[in-house]
Amino acid sequence: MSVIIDKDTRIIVQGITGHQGSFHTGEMLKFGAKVVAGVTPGKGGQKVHGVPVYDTVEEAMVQEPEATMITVPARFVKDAAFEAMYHGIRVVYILTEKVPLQDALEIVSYARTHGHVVIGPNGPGITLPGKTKMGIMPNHIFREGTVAVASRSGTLTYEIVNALTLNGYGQSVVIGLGGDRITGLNFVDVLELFEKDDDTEAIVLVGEIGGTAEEEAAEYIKKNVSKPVVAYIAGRSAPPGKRMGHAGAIITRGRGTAESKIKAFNEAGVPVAEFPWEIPQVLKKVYK
Amino acid sequence: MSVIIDKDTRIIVQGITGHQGSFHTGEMLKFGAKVVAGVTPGKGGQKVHGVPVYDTVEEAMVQEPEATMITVPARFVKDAAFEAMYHGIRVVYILTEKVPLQDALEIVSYARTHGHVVIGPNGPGITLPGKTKMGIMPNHIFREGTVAVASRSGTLTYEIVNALTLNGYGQSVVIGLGGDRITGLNFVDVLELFEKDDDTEAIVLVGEIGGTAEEEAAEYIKKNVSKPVVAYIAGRSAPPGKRMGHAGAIITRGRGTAESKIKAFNEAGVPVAEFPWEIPQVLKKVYK
Amino acid sequence: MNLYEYQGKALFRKYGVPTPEGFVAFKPEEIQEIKGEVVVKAQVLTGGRGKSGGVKFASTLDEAREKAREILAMEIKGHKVHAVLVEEKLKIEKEYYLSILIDRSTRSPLIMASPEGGVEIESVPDEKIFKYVVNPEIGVQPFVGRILSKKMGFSGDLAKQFTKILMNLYRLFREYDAELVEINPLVLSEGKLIAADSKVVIDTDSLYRHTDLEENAEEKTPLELEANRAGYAFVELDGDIGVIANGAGLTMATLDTLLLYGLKPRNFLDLGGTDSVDITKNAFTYVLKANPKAILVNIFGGVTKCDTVARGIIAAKKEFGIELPMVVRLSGVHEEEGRKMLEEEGIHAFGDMRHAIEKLRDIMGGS
Amino acid sequence: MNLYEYQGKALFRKYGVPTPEGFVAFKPEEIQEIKGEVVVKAQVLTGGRGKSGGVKFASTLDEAREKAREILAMEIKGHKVHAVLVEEKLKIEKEYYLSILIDRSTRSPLIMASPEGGVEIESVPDEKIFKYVVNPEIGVQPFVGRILSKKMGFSGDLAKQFTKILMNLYRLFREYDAELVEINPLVLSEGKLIAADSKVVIDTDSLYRHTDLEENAEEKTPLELEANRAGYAFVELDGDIGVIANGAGLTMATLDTLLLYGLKPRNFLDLGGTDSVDITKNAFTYVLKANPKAILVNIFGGVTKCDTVARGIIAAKKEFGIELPMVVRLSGVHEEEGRKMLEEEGIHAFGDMRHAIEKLRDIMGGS
Repeated sequence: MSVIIDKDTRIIVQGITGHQGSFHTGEMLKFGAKVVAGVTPGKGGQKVHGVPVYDTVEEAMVQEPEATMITVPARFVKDAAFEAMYHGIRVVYILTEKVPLQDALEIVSYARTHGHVVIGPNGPGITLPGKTKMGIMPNHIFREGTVAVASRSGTLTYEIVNALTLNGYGQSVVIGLGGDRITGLNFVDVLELFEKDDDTEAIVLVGEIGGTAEEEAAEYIKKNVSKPVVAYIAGRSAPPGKRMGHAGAIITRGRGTAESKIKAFNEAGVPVAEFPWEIPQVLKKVYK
Repeated sequence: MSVIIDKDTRIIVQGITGHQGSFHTGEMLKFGAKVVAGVTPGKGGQKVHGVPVYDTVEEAMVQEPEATMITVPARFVKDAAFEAMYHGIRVVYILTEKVPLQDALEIVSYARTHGHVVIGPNGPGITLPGKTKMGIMPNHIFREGTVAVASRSGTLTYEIVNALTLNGYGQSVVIGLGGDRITGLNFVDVLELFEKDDDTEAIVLVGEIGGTAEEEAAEYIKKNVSKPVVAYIAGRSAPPGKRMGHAGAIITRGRGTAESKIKAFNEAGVPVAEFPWEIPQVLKKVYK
Repeated sequence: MNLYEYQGKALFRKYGVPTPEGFVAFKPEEIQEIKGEVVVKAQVLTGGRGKSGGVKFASTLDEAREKAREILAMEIKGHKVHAVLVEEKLKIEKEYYLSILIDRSTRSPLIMASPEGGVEIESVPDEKIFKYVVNPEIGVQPFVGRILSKKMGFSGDLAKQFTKILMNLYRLFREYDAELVEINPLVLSEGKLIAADSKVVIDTDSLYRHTDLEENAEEKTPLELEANRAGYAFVELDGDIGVIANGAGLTMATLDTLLLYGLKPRNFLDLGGTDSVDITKNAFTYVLKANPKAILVNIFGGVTKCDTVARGIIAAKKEFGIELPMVVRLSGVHEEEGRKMLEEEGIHAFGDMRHAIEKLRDIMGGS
Repeated sequence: MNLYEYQGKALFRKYGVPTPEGFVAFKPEEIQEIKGEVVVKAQVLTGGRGKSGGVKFASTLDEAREKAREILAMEIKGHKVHAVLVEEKLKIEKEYYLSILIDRSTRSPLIMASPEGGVEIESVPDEKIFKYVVNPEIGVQPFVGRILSKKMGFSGDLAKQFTKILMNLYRLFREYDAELVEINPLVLSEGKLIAADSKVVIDTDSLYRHTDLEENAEEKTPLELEANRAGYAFVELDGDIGVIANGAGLTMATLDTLLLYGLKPRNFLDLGGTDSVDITKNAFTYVLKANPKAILVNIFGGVTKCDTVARGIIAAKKEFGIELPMVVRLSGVHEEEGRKMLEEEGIHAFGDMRHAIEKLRDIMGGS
C-alpha cells in the first residue's frame, strides 16, 4: 500500500544543487527513493549523485516525476511550488522553513482545490520504511513495520520514531506535517489515510500547542478511526502565546493549550504519553 | 434526462427586481421553471411574481437553489457570480452583456476548477422544452422534441429554433453559449453533454466568425459524436476583424474565418446551411 | 480600444517596463529640445507606418521639427497622424517579440515570445514562437520567465530583465483589462531590454474602471462613433442596403444572406434587445446618414413586441420623410398586428426573413 | 511583528481605511498645535493601556504636552511607552469590532465582526460575533460586505462604508502579509465609520518584502533580540536550567520534561538543524548571559554529527570557562565518539533524554 507516495514514486528535488538539496538527495537515494531529477535554474546539465539537473521543472518533466521536494530559499518557495503544480506534479513537499504565511496560504489553497498534496512547509517530509523517503529524516532510525506516525515536529519525531524502533515497533509511514501555522496536511487528513492504509495497524500522533489540529483530530478519531491511536503533546510548559492576542483567542476559545489537547485525546480514548520515551509503553497498552 | 439543469432544478435570480429580472422571472415561471428565490441587495422581503426576494445569496440558500440567473449591471457581475459560487451554487448563468473580459476570465477560470458550470456571459440562457427554462428565450418558439441546439447568438438562435419548430422538429435542449470572447461553455463542452443525453437524437450548432470554437467542435465531432450534427455559421460577409491584429492571427493561423469553420465542419461530415431558414431541410438529410 | 504607441508606453513605464526616453508632440513647436540622435514616429492606429514614411530620424532640433511637420501632415492607410513620438535612437543589437493576449479556446491569457522580433509576427514560423498558457489562478510567477528565457536564449542578467518585463507586463495586462499587450520589437540595446514599440488594446467594456485613459476615437468613422454613442452597435460597410436588425448574430446572418442574394449592405446595425418606439425610430437616423438605396429591417421579436417596433418604423418614416424602398421582416409577439400597421403605411412587411429578402431583391432588381 | 497603533493606522490610511486625524510624538515638544479637544494615547505593544492611565484627554496645547509628558514617562505592564499618538477626540455614537486573521484549521483568512466593539472581544458572546471564512481564491468581494453589513445592522450608506473598509482591510492584510489586522473599536462618529484603534501583526517571515516597516524590537528582551539576531530561536523563562536543544518540538519537550521532573528552565534555545562547531559553541554565549545554575544540552542528531556537536560544547566550556554543572544528551551519527569526547572533559554525557534529565535532577537535588 502507499500513503501519498510509494516505493515507485518518481521524485524530483527543486534546489538540488544547494547544500541541503544535494546532501539529502544522497540520503534519499541510499534509502531507496527514486530521485529522478533535480532542478536548479542555471545549473542545468550538472549531475548530483548521478541525478540529472535541469534548469526548469518543464524540462525535468521528461523524467515523469509525480512528487517534488522543494528546498529553495523561503522567498522562492511560492514560485517553485507553483512551477511544480503548473506542470502537474501531484505531491509537493516543502522542506524550507520561514516561508511567508500568505505564500503558504496561496500554495495550500490552490493545491487543495486542484488535487495536489502539499507536505510542509517546514517539516521533515515523509518516510515509508523499506519503500521510499522524501525529506530529511535520518535513515538509520527507521524499521519497517505497522505503526504510522504523524508529527508537527522535526527532531522530536526522530526521538519518538527511534524509541519505537528500539522497542520493536516498526513503522508503516512517518509524516512530518510541518511546524508552520499553515500546512498542507493536518492530523485529520493523515488519519483518514492511515485508517485506509492496509500496512498500518496503529497510529502515533505527535502534537504541540497552538491551533486546534489535535482537538479536531480527537473529534475525528472518535467517529472515524478504528485503529489504536496514542499521542504525545509538546509544550505543556509554554506560557500562553501572545501573538494573536484577543482575536486569536476567539477562534480557539480556550482550545489550543496542551491541557485542552490532552483532554480532547483522552476523551477520544487516545492515551497521551507524559514523556517522549514513554510512547512505546503507552502503545503497548492499546496495541499488541 | 437533464442537460446541466432539469425540470426540478431550483433556480434563483440575482437582480430579480430589475426590469429584465422581473419580466423574465415571470416568463420562466410560465414556462414551468422552478424559480425559488430572487436576490437584490436592499430589496429583501419583497416578492416578484410571488417569488421571495432576499438581500444576499446566503439568505436565499434556505430555498436550496442549484442554479442562478444573474442579471445585474455588468460591473457587478463578478461580485454576483462569486457570491453564488461561494455559497455552492452549481450552475451560474450570466445574462448580462458587456462584462469586462478579465472578470469573465476570473469567473470562468474559478468555475472550471471548482466544479461549477457557467453559461454566458451575454447569452440567452438554456431552455429544456416541456421541462424548464433559465434565461430569456421566448417561450412560444419551443416544442418538445429530440434536437439539441447550441448557439453563440441570441436572436439568431430564436430564428433557427422557430424554423425547427415550424418544420416539426422539437427540441430536447437549447443552449445559448453567449456572445463574448470568454464564455463558460463552448461547443465541445456541450457536444459532450448532448452525446450523452438520452433525449437528444440530433444536434444543431449555430456558430459565428471569430475564435476557433467551431473548428475545435468539428475535430471533436469527428472523434466523439455519433449523433447527426448540422450547423449554421454567421459572419461570412464580415471583413476580417482588426482588433487583435497580428498577435491574434498567430493563435488562429488562418482559422476563425467563416470559410475555415465551414470547411472544418464539412470535413467532419457536418452539413452547413447557407441560410438560417435552411436548417430544417439540411437536418432532414441526416436525421429522419 | 487601441492605444497609441505613446499611450501604451506611458503604461509600460507605469509598470516598470523599460522604454526609450522620449516625449509626444502634437505640433512641431512642442519639440523644445532633443538629446543626440532621435527618431520621430507617427502616432497612428494602424500598422505599416514605417513603409509609409511615418518613421524618420533627426539629429538637430530643426531637423526634428521638420520631420515632425512632414509626418504630422501625413495620412497613413486612411488614418490621419494624431501626433509624433520623439525618442532617443537606440543602438539595436537584436530584436525580440513579446505579447500577452486572451486565448479564447483555452479561456486563458496566452504569452507569445519569439527571438525573431521587429517583423510582422505572422511571418515568423511557428517553431520560433514560444507560447505559454497562463493559468489565471497561478498568474505569471518568475518560473514562467525562466521557462521562456531559456527558449529565447536569455541567461544571467538578461533572463532576469526578461522575467521582470514579463511579470510587469502581465500585471499591466490584468490590471488595465487589456485584450492584448504587445512589444514588437523588444530590443536589446547596450545590455538592456527595452520596449521599442507598444501595442495595447484595452477591453472597451472595462473602460469605466480606467478613467485615466482617454477614449481614442480614430478607429471608427464619425458616423460609427455617433451611432455607438447613441447605444447602437453600428459598422459602416460599402454597399447600398441600409440594415437594421436585432441581435449581433441575426444582424450578421442578415448581411450574409443579402450578399448571397447579390445585395450589398451599407451597414451593420444591431438594435439590441429593446422594444421601445424611440430606440427603433432613432436607429434610422444613422442608417439614413449613410445614404443607402433601400432599407431592410429584420426583427425576430423574442419578447420584443412587434407592434411597438412597427410604431417606431412608422414614426421614422414620417418624421424623417423616408422615401426609400423599405422592407420589414417582423416576427414575434403581436407580429400580425405589427405587419398590418406597416402595410397600411405602404411598407412591405413579412413574417419570415426569406420572403423579406426576396422582396428586396425584386425591388432592387438583383439576381 | 506587532505594529504600534500609529504604525497600523498609517497602513490603514494608505489603504483607505478612515482613521481619526492625528500625529505621533516621541517627545512632548513635538506637539506643536492641536485642533480642539484631543486624546493622547500611549504607544505600547500591550493591551490595557486605558486602565493603566495611558489614555488621557486635553483641550489646550499646554495640557496636551503635559499629558504627553506624563504618559511618555510611564511603563505599562513592563513596557516602556514608546511614543504618544495625539488624535482628535471623536464623538462616538457606537462602537463595533472588525478583524481579519489567519485561521489555521480552515487554512483561510477569517473575518470576525461584531456590533459589540470597544471591549475585549473574548467577553463578547459567540452569537454576537459574526464570522466569515474567506476563500482565498475568491477573496473579499463586495458581497462579503453585504453579508456582514446585514448582520451588523448596517444599511444604505453605512453598509457601503463598511464594505469599503472591509475590502481595503483585506487588501492590507494580504499585501502586507499580516497575520492579524484588528479594529477595536470601529466607531460610528457623525455618520462615518472610523478606525479608532489599530492592531496589526505582520508575519516576521515576510519582512524582507516590507522594507518600509521598521522593526519593533520591544516585544523581546534585549538578550532574546541578541540571540535571535545571531540566528537562534531563543526565549527567556524564569527558571534556572539553561537549555540548548535542537528542533522546536524537541526543545519544547525538553522544557516540559524538566518541569515534570521539578526543574525549571531558564530559557528555550533551539539550535536549529545545523551541525557546525561554531554554531554549537556560540549558543552558550546567550545561555550563559542568562545566568543559569546548570546547563542541559539535548541533541537528537538526525543527520547532525554528534562528534561535531561535542567539539562545539568542549570549545564553549574552554573558551567561556564554564564551571556550571552540565549534562549532555547526544544521540545520532557518531554518538559514542561524541559522548566519549565529552566524558573526557568531565561533562556528563548520555545517549538518551531520560537518563540525562535524571542525572541533572540528581545534581540539582530536585524531586
